[in-house]
Amino acid sequence: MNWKRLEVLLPLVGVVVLLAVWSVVTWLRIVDPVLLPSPAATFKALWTGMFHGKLGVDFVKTVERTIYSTIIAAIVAIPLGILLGSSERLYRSVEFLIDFFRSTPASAMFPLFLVLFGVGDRTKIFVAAFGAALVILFNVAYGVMNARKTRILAAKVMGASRLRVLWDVMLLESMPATFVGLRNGVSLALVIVVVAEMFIGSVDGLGQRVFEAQQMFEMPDMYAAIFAAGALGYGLNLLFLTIERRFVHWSGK
Amino acid sequence: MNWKRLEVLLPLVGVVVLLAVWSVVTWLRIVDPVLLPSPAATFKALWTGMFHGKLGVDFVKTVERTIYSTIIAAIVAIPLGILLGSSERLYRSVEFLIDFFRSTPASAMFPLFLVLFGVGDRTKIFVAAFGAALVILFNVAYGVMNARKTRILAAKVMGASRLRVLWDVMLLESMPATFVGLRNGVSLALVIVVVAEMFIGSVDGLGQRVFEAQQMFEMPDMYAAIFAAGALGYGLNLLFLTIERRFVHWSGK
Amino acid sequence: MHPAASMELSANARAAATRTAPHVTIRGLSKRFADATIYDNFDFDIPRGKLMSVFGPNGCGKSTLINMIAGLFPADKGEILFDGQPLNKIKFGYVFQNYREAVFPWLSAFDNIAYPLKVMGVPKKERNLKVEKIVASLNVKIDLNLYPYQMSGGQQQMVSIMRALVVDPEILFLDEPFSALDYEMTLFMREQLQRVFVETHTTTVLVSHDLEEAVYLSDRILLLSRHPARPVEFVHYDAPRPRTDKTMTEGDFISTKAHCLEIFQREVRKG
Amino acid sequence: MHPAASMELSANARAAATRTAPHVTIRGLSKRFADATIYDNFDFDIPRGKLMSVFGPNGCGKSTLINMIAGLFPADKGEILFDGQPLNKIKFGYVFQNYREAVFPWLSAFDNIAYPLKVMGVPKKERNLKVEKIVASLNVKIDLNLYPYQMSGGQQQMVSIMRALVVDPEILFLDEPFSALDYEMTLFMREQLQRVFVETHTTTVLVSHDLEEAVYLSDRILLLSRHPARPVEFVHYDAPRPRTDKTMTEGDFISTKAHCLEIFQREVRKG
Amino acid sequence: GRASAQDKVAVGVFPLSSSLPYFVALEKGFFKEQNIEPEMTKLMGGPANVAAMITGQIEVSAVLVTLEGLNANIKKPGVAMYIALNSQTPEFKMEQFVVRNGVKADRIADLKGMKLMSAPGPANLNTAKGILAKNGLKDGDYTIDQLDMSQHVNAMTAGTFDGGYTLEPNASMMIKAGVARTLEAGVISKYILGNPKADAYAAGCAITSDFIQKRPDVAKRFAMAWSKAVDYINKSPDDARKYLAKNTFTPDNVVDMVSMLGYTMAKDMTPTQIADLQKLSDFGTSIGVVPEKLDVTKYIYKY
Ligand SMILES: Nc1ncnc2c1ncn2[C@@H]1O[C@H](COP(=O)(O)OP(=O)(O)OP(=O)(O)O)[C@@H](O)[C@H]1O
Ligand SMILES: Nc1ncnc2c1ncn2[C@@H]1O[C@H](COP(=O)(O)OP(=O)(O)OP(=O)(O)O)[C@@H](O)[C@H]1O
Ligand SMILES: [Mg+2]
Ligand SMILES: [Mg+2]
Repeated sequence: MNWKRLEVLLPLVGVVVLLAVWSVVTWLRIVDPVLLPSPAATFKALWTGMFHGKLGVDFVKTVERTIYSTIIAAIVAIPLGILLGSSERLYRSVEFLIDFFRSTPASAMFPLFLVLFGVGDRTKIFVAAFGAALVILFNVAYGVMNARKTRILAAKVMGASRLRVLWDVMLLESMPATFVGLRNGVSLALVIVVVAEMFIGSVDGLGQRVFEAQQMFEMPDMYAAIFAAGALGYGLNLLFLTIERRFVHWSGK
Repeated sequence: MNWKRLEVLLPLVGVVVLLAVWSVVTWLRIVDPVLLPSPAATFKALWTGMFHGKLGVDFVKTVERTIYSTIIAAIVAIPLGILLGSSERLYRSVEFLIDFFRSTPASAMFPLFLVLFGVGDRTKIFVAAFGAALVILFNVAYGVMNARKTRILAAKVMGASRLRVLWDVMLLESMPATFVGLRNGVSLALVIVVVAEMFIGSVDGLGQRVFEAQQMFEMPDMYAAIFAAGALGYGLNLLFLTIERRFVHWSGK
Repeated sequence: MHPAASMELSANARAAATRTAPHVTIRGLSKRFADATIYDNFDFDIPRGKLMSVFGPNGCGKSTLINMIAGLFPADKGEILFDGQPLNKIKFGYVFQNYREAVFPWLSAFDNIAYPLKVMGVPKKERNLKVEKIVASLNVKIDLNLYPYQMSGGQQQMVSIMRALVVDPEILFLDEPFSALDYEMTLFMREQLQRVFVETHTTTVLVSHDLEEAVYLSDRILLLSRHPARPVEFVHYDAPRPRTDKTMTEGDFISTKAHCLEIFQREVRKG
Repeated sequence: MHPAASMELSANARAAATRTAPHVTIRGLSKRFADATIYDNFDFDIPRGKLMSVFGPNGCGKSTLINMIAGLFPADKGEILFDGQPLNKIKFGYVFQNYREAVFPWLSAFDNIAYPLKVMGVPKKERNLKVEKIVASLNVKIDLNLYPYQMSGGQQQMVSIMRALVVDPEILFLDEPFSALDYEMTLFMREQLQRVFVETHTTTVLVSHDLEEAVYLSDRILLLSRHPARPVEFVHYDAPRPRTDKTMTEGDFISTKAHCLEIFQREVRKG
Repeated sequence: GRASAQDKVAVGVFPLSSSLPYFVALEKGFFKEQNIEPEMTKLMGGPANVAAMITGQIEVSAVLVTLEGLNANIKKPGVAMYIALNSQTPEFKMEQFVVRNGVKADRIADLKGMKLMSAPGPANLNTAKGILAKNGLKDGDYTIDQLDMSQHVNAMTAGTFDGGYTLEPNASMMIKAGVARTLEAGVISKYILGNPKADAYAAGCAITSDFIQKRPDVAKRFAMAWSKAVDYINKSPDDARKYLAKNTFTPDNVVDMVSMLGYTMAKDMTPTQIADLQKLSDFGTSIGVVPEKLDVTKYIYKY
């Protein structure tokens, strides 16, 4: 009984480990405290930034951009991934493009996106959506390709059209992989949004905050922003995990 | 018969599509050709760079760094991923750390890695290995968690120890997911290496070439280097794909 | 075009009564796997409106044959025609030998059974009615809200059988459909299958390793040799329906069964 | 500690001859799934060195029971003791009902059979010998270099059976082990199982829906009710071994079978 | 002494045109003369250089933005001691306001209502805003986005911005490419320091106190080599220019256009020049980039 209750606290283990290692490193001055402030200093900066400073606004901005780009990516990539995954031949023919762009740093593509979409929010959202879509696409397509053939055959023999098989069987068979893709995708979208905020001009967002703090050697502020980004990433992952748990009840069975 | 032969050419479809779109865009001057040079100009730059210039050396350097970091990442992440995946509780307890760092841009962590590993090659390799390891870990762990329970039970009942089950069953059950992770990982490692070469600073490597070309506004050179990076990514993915095909013969059956 | 169920029933029956041409014609069928030739220039006609059993040793190619007929995977050579036409939209009923992997784990038992109706575009209300009807007629006592992975082997197989029957198929393939059912259920399902067949005269192909069951249920028994599979004999058994326990004590039944067994054992021991 | 195979054989037999205490003791076992109580305070003793069949309707909890005994998933309450001890390193032989999902698709049939020996640390050479021995003794004509997904249902089940027998287990669980085998093979495997049992006196638990098979092979038949499963009766059948076709014509056999059937049908119809 | 082994010095180099003295000293053999063998690490940007200085991975940063260096000294006093500074003036052009060709504007004040870009970082952004304010443009009279330097030419070519605050050699590259023109250069001197003649010491060569204390002799010789390079550049700028070409991010076609900077050794700075430096530091404090008021003389080291 009591164990079950304690299980809720499991995710905290990771946080505690992180804080413990971090504390020890700063305590023993393994890293110069100017470069790596103590957790306490960082959380003070986080607290002040969040509730009395601009960090809260930046946080919300980054959340918005990340969510928009993930939604765009998912809408484009999931159907496309299923389609491509359903025919190995089709997938092989575009594999070059997928692997090519997956392996090209988004930051190297900024000039192109800047030219195509300008400096505004759109660029950041599109470039992040582009990156995330590739990862989701890749995972979904592999999920479909590795799906158990018997179920597809069963649907076929019941007279399901190609499209129906795609939708009713392959989509669901690939669900576990799709969620892995979505979680990879949302993390990547966040990373790209933050990087874009750092390097494409921006007046707000966590990336801009990291960049500015970096320029001004406000290390507690910088780590506070990084911490906010990481925690945001965890939160978004948790969101997908919760959906997955509710939804993909059959995995591994 | 002839069809089978033609299948070898499938991957070229992607290349052709890319070149066609690119040509059309430059042809119709949708983007100023100064900003996006034509494929011809880019390939001229690629050719000269590769065989008469420094690009060849940079390419080899980036390949080396990417391979080192992928190997390190795989060696660390695959066993760890299997271990964590084998116990959902264990995984949940470190999930925060994994999702946290997966969602933190490597470029934001450069200052820290610089401090920890110095300014040399090591930093670039380690930061890329770190990023790739997280992705591989995540995929492997999910592969293990979504593995079919019956096979694990079968091994258990035959008296296989926990370790044996891990090694003989979970490792193999998670193979399809592991390869997805490896291919995600190698692409990410490449991206991080290139970004590190761009932003930490380096005397060689494709990233340095992109950065320099960007600074000096040599667009054909820049796109030549980006193209080299993307093609490299495809090549590395192809390598893993070939291994997977040879090795994971049972997937989806 | 999906005429209402009751019309379909009579359509199958009418066709069976009036048409004598084979329902499925197999000509020159060949199939190889890695090292083994499973079929080599195999010819066979599946008669219309008959219940046919396929009886043969493990691994001779029974599942492979019906998979090829259903178009699930391609033959290397040869043609399979339905009423003289290549495969098009035919309503198959199919119980897979590996029924566990053929049900959809994301659908409840009820939705699994209703799925083929959904594919056919039957509206939800009618779908539910039909499923309830078949569940009632088969007297099934399973909680249909469970997901397949929450059910026992036999329960999953029952779901699989109901899914095949619910559509009033034109051809019914049953690949060892009763292998996981308990004693009582097996007997009961035999009767149900016979009843459905008598009512609809749907062309049925049954793979079974229980010779008694095969003879009891069939009009024709196809005896296959070890692979490369040849039709060793195509036994006719024309006892009137409905057959009952009494049928099994009749001389005709016993001699047919004995004959089949003799051939089977001769063929198996050859290999 | 894994004594050599031949010693083990005699050890099982010797224990069976000299020890009368139950091999497995089940006390107060309870198990619930979502809405269904499968076991509620279930007590039972599995006798040492006997071949015991479990006979019961679909979904009554047969697979659940042997899975819990083998420690594959936990009971909600109650204890299961082996020789009075909780489960530790016992050599199980286990044929899963869903044999298809229990074989390893990345291993060839040969390596699948050899796998439990590998787990036990038997050196490669000896492993190969043992596998070859069992394949020869069961007279199996399968290409053992094939992977499971290249085999027919019956062939996969054979692999699964051989994998369970190859280790000379202390307890053997067989969950509908012959369900996919052909006519000839089923008869043959029954004899093999009997032979192995006579030679080794390994405590064996067989789940079967074929009553004839169950009675023919068993010393004890456990009749289970619908869930929550109760042991309705624990029928003894002590015909001498080896039993043959003649045994099945004897009065004792026929009356035991009839008795079981009667109880079973009464219980099933109750539910 | 002519010891067989030369003294190694770890130098962080951000290969901008402002790191010219390093390359001149290297290629003209001034380091060798002093028996010094620099070990160069390319490090992009101030934060990387400062981090490397704090951890002792480099002893010298060939070019470090003054405000960043001073800020670092607040965090860790003495980490960046300037031995030489580069002055930017209307003559020694570095920072400037530009407009895209086709946009009507003759003075900074004409930028009203336009979309502007700025060199990245709070120092640059606030400087640009300060200058715009001095020209009568308030927040809201224009929009300004900071943009990575590598994107400035792009952005002007693509027409993403109407103009903005940029640095050399990007300004020259835009002009050469025919996409933009300079409105006014040397704007820090004029508007921030309040005198077009004032020296805006925006960046310089800094070494760590550790280096000065642990290897005083080597540090001194390093400074002498640097000093010689500075002299050389000031005497024959056109000759020195060619070292920009392959060492720094300066395209060949603008090497002849890019103006030199006012390279000055710390020891040669006049009191007025020191005051200019102090004034720049105070400006940094006023815009929050240098968190507290500093005495700049503490952070220049005169060899
Ligand atoms: N993918 C494959 N690769 C190689 N051989 C295969 C493959 N699939 C099937 N086979 C072989 O084809 C033969 C026929 O298989 P099939 O499943 O049709 O047998 P079956 O008659 O249904 O047997 P059972 O009664 O055991 O179900 C088997 O001997 C099997 O080894
Ligand atoms: N995960 C689960 N969730 C809910 N119910 C379950 C679950 N697993 C099993 N059950 C239920 O437990 C009961 C017993 O299942 P079990 O597999 O033991 O039956 P069985 O006696 O082996 O039947 P069969 O002869 O069909 O194999 C079934 O009624 C089934 O619905
Ligand atoms: Mg079969
Ligand atoms: Mg069962």
